[in-house]
Amino acid sequence: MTSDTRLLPHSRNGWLMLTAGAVALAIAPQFLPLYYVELGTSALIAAMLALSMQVLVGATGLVSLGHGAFYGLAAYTVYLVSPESAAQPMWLTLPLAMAVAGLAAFLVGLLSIRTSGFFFLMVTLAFGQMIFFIFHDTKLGGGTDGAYLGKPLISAFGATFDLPRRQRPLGIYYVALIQLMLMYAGLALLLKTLFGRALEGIKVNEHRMRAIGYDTYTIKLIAFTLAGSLAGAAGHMWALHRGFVNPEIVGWHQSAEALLMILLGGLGSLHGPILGALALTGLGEATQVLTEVSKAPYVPEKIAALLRLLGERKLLVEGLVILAVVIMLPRGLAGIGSKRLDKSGGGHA
Amino acid sequence: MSLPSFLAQSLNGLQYGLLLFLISSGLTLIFGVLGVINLAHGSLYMVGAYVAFVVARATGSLWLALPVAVLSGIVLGSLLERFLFRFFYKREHLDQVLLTFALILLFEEGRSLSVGNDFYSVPIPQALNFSIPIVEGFSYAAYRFVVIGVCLALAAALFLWIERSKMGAIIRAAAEKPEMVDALGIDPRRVHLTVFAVGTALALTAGALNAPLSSVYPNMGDNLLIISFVVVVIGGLGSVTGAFWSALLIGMIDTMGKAYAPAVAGLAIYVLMAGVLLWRPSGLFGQRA
Amino acid sequence: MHDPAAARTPVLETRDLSKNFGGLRATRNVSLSLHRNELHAIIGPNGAGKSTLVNLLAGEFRPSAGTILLEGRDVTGLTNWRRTRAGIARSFQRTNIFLPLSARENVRLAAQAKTGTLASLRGRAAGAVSLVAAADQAIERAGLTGSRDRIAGELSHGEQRQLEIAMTLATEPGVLLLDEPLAGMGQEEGERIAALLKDLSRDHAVLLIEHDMDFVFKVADIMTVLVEGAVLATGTPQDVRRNAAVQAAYLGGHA
Amino acid sequence: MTKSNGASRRIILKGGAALAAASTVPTGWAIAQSKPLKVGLMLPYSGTFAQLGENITHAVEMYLAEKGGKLGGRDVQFIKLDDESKPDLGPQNAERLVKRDAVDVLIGTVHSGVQMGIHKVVKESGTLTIMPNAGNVALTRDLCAKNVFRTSFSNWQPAYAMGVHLAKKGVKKASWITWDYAAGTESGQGFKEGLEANGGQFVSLLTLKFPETNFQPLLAQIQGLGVDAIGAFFAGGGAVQFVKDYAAAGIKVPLCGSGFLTEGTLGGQGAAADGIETALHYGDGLENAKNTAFRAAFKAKAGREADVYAVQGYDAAQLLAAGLEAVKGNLEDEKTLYKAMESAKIDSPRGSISMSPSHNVVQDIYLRKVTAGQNKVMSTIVTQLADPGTGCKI
Repeated sequence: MTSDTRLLPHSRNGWLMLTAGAVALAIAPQFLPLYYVELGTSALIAAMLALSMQVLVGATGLVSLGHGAFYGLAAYTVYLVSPESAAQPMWLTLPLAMAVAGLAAFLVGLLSIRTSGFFFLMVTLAFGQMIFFIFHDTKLGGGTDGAYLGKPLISAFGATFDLPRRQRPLGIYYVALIQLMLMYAGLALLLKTLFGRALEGIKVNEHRMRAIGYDTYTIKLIAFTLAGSLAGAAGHMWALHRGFVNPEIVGWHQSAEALLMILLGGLGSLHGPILGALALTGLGEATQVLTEVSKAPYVPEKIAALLRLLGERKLLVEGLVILAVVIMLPRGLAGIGSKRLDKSGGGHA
Repeated sequence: MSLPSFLAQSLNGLQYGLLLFLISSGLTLIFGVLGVINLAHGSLYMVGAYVAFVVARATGSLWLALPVAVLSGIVLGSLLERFLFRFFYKREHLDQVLLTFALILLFEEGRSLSVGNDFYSVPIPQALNFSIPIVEGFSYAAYRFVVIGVCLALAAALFLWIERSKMGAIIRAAAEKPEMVDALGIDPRRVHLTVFAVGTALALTAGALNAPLSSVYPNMGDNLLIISFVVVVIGGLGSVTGAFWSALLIGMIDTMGKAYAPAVAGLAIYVLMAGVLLWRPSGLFGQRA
Repeated sequence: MHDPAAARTPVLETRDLSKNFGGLRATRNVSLSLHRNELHAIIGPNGAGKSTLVNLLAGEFRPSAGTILLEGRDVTGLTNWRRTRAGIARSFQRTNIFLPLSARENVRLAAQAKTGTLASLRGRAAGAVSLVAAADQAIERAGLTGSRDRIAGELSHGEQRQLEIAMTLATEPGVLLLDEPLAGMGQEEGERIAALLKDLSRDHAVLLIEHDMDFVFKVADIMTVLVEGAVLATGTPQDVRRNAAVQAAYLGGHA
Repeated sequence: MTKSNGASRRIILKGGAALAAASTVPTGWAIAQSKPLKVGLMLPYSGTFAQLGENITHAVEMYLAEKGGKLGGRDVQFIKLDDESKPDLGPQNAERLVKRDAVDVLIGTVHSGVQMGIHKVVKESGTLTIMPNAGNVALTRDLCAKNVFRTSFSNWQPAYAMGVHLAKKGVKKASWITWDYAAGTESGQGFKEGLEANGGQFVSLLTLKFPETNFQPLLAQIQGLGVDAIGAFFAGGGAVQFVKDYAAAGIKVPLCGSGFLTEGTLGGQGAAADGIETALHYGDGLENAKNTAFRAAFKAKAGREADVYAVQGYDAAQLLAAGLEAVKGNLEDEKTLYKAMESAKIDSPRGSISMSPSHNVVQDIYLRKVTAGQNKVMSTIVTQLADPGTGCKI
């Protein structure tokens, strides 16, 4: 049978690896210092954003540079309803943030989905920048320096989940992890529906999809809206994690970074963006490790100097790694280890 | 709004628009003929400005800096095409995006390692270091007129080349139908190399020319990259004529916006772009969507 | 041969259909009628506007003037995907399929189109047995059963053309618009397609565009000759063959 | 033209004294005493503000050396982190110091957006923090915190003084021109208040997007405003460009501004800056013994002239020392620590300074005039000017 989407693992082993990865993420905080737990939360949030973008890029073939705006908009929504002095419960802020982001995505989508390819990229960029300017240039969201908000309370069904101060980052980590897993599971189910197949058809050959009778505009609009509201969940999580909003999180750089994570992780799988997000976050940390290593007594001076240089030059390392990936791994990090497939990718038949 | 001040603003808009044209014409050519979305184009502009700075600091002459920047552009463009981009034409657009993103980081780090992170001003040549009063209470630096003149001359040369030469004919055809390059009996590799080198040289020239006006500083190409893409999209991908008019339009709107409606100036060009694309999805002079 | 009875309501009808591209008049006042159980071929020299006509009928282009009626209903304003859902399916002159998917998946996607966007969110792809059955039926009819699990991009050119037809069939159309289904095919494959077309025309109204005159005269029930976007003549192959204007303008050697 | 000092860009650990290997097993407070005090320096060491970060670092290290490498009786270990002036990374970088490296004190930073991120983190963690530059007014107004102090300025302060000076000089109408970001608009607000409080009229706020340097559209409007003076807030390269473009545009309205307009930029501005009046808490030719010694020592250490940023960094270290000495290095005694810092009278190279109730520096603001490539101090506009600190509850 050929009814399974190629974005999901094709074999039992694939699913096993994925489960193992999830378990590793679940138990890792037990062994890590608090700072790394918080760094992990940042990585998970980045993964949520990248995963939501994969609905567009990997599943539908739509590349948007406005996606980050929905993420930032959701964080600002939390700021507007949950001021520092009066934190609101998460069961209220999360659906609200997702709804606002989804609504914004719907409106942007209504107009921009008429265009395609590079033009779509630019129109979404334009709309994203309009949202950016709302928060950067008006007083609505605290202006250029950003503003603080009350971190939404982790609560559901009347019970508030609270931990002692030192433990709180742990709780937030798990909230992010659970959301990421739910998002993955939900999208996996979606891709297994007929709708998921239609998305794939659009990605492969949209023109033909219209010719065989698909309303591709509506299908893409649904995907765009859904992706926007999922980005909203990620933005909400950023607000919950940081308690701080800044116009930078609305800017197009967020979209570019999420796209980078997808490309690094691999376009061809749903878990690729998660790998990409973890890798890119880890890379920033790894350069610091290089500096530490350079100080070890047994490292020859020349190598130490090189390590110091790389350790100080986070962007240089990032650039070189990306260059290496794009030249050597055309299918992204998720392509490592899987059998080399021909271009048509028919390994699952 | 008074008439003299409006005239002064128009001159500002013209100068800014012409600068945008130099940058975006290279971008649109490279996209039109090679199909490459070059995110590193803003970095090339930055390289040009720093080349001007370094040469002017070493020799004290900006006049020497300009030709050096042009030559560096041709050499740099050829090297990039020959050893990197050539292998990416058949790859997906997104791989090119990733590649050029990596190049941005590498260019910036290279700049940081070799010249440092400080803001440097580049002196205007002594002979031109005076101002010409144009309206009551507002003068215009003579060098700005030079920039306008050089930009116009380069634009004219570019048009002649594209309209009159055989290579130009291929470029025009390729901008409409990329397959055409293979069919016209010129080694496509030569076409690609030439277009990439010319596009790169234009970006470096723009950077060098504008360096005394903008000064040089880290990430100086970032803002211009985005706005140049806006120019390219409004003008229509691959159309040099489109890039010209759209650059002037954006230059004017941006300048007038800053002068008369600062609250919405940042938004104006994006609203314009969204509007144009919804009205004419392939841009004002675009041939293909 | 068969007489195009004026009394029957046409399945698809155009009235004074015109299309201008800038100053170029690609289609001029074309009035046509397509009937069930009839294979209607459009012939004409290169640039006569045959493909433009198909694109107009399929909803790819909007006509500059004129109307298109499907079963008597005005469909002129419908976009391409709505026309397909209404029952007009088309194949493409240049093979236009989902290259990385299997042949079966290609056709299944076509069969799924009618499900509707919202309903598709509820249906699990793996459980859509009826769609697979519909797809297999179309594949069978197009004579592609033996290759149905192969990747479309790896099929031979002829098989890809058959796949094109299978996909159009899977949308369960009343009208088939086939734009040069033989393009690039060998003699033997041509024979197979001829038989297929004959078979299809038993329960569809078929509009065929084809360059190969021998083939057209063999399979067509009705022919329309287009020259410079306008209808020069319409009638049975015999009528057309005898038509003096057609001979002068186009057929020459076939007389 | 400014000059960079490439070698000092390294982000390396430089302890005041080597970490003594623990030979005995001390207990309780003694452990805290024997361990070095970890001071996190979260500053820009790359990008546009790199030199500011370096100068602040030099000055802090210099003060420590003067004190024999110890503050409040404890050795000091510096942990440096390049914040890249990226606001979206602000919270994470601050956490890196506070949580991973467990610093006792955080000194940082330059960029006000990044400062917002630091502030969020240290407000929650309670880490003692001293701001050596960022001037966003909110941090010592409604967002103030008991563990956060500022030894630099609030954006409001110098611009307010400039407004006062213009109005007293008889200027009737003036406008303010700046980048549209917090530092710009807050200084504009200060200018307006200073001007209006003394009978002047504030005409308009002209802005352009940060950090754009295409000033032409703004300059072409000035003649039409009908003002007697233009005040400006720009800093670094933008300031160089603005002053040069202003001169080239031949505008007759005199230009003045917050002191950053001509701070560290005169080399690039050249003759275009001649005669510009600015207001700041520091300047050239400020004659007091402390300043003379400070400048000589700084030049010896950093190989270049001291500037206002160095002074701010130096005073951050002085303020920290005042607190630590009061508690003998025991940071756990917060009450005494903060009390000592709040009431400290510090002899700064800029003159004497103290802390306002909202933990912002109280200082003299000087009128300076660009003369022969120097920001020559002319007079004191306002003595011991304190930011209003509106809305602060500590």
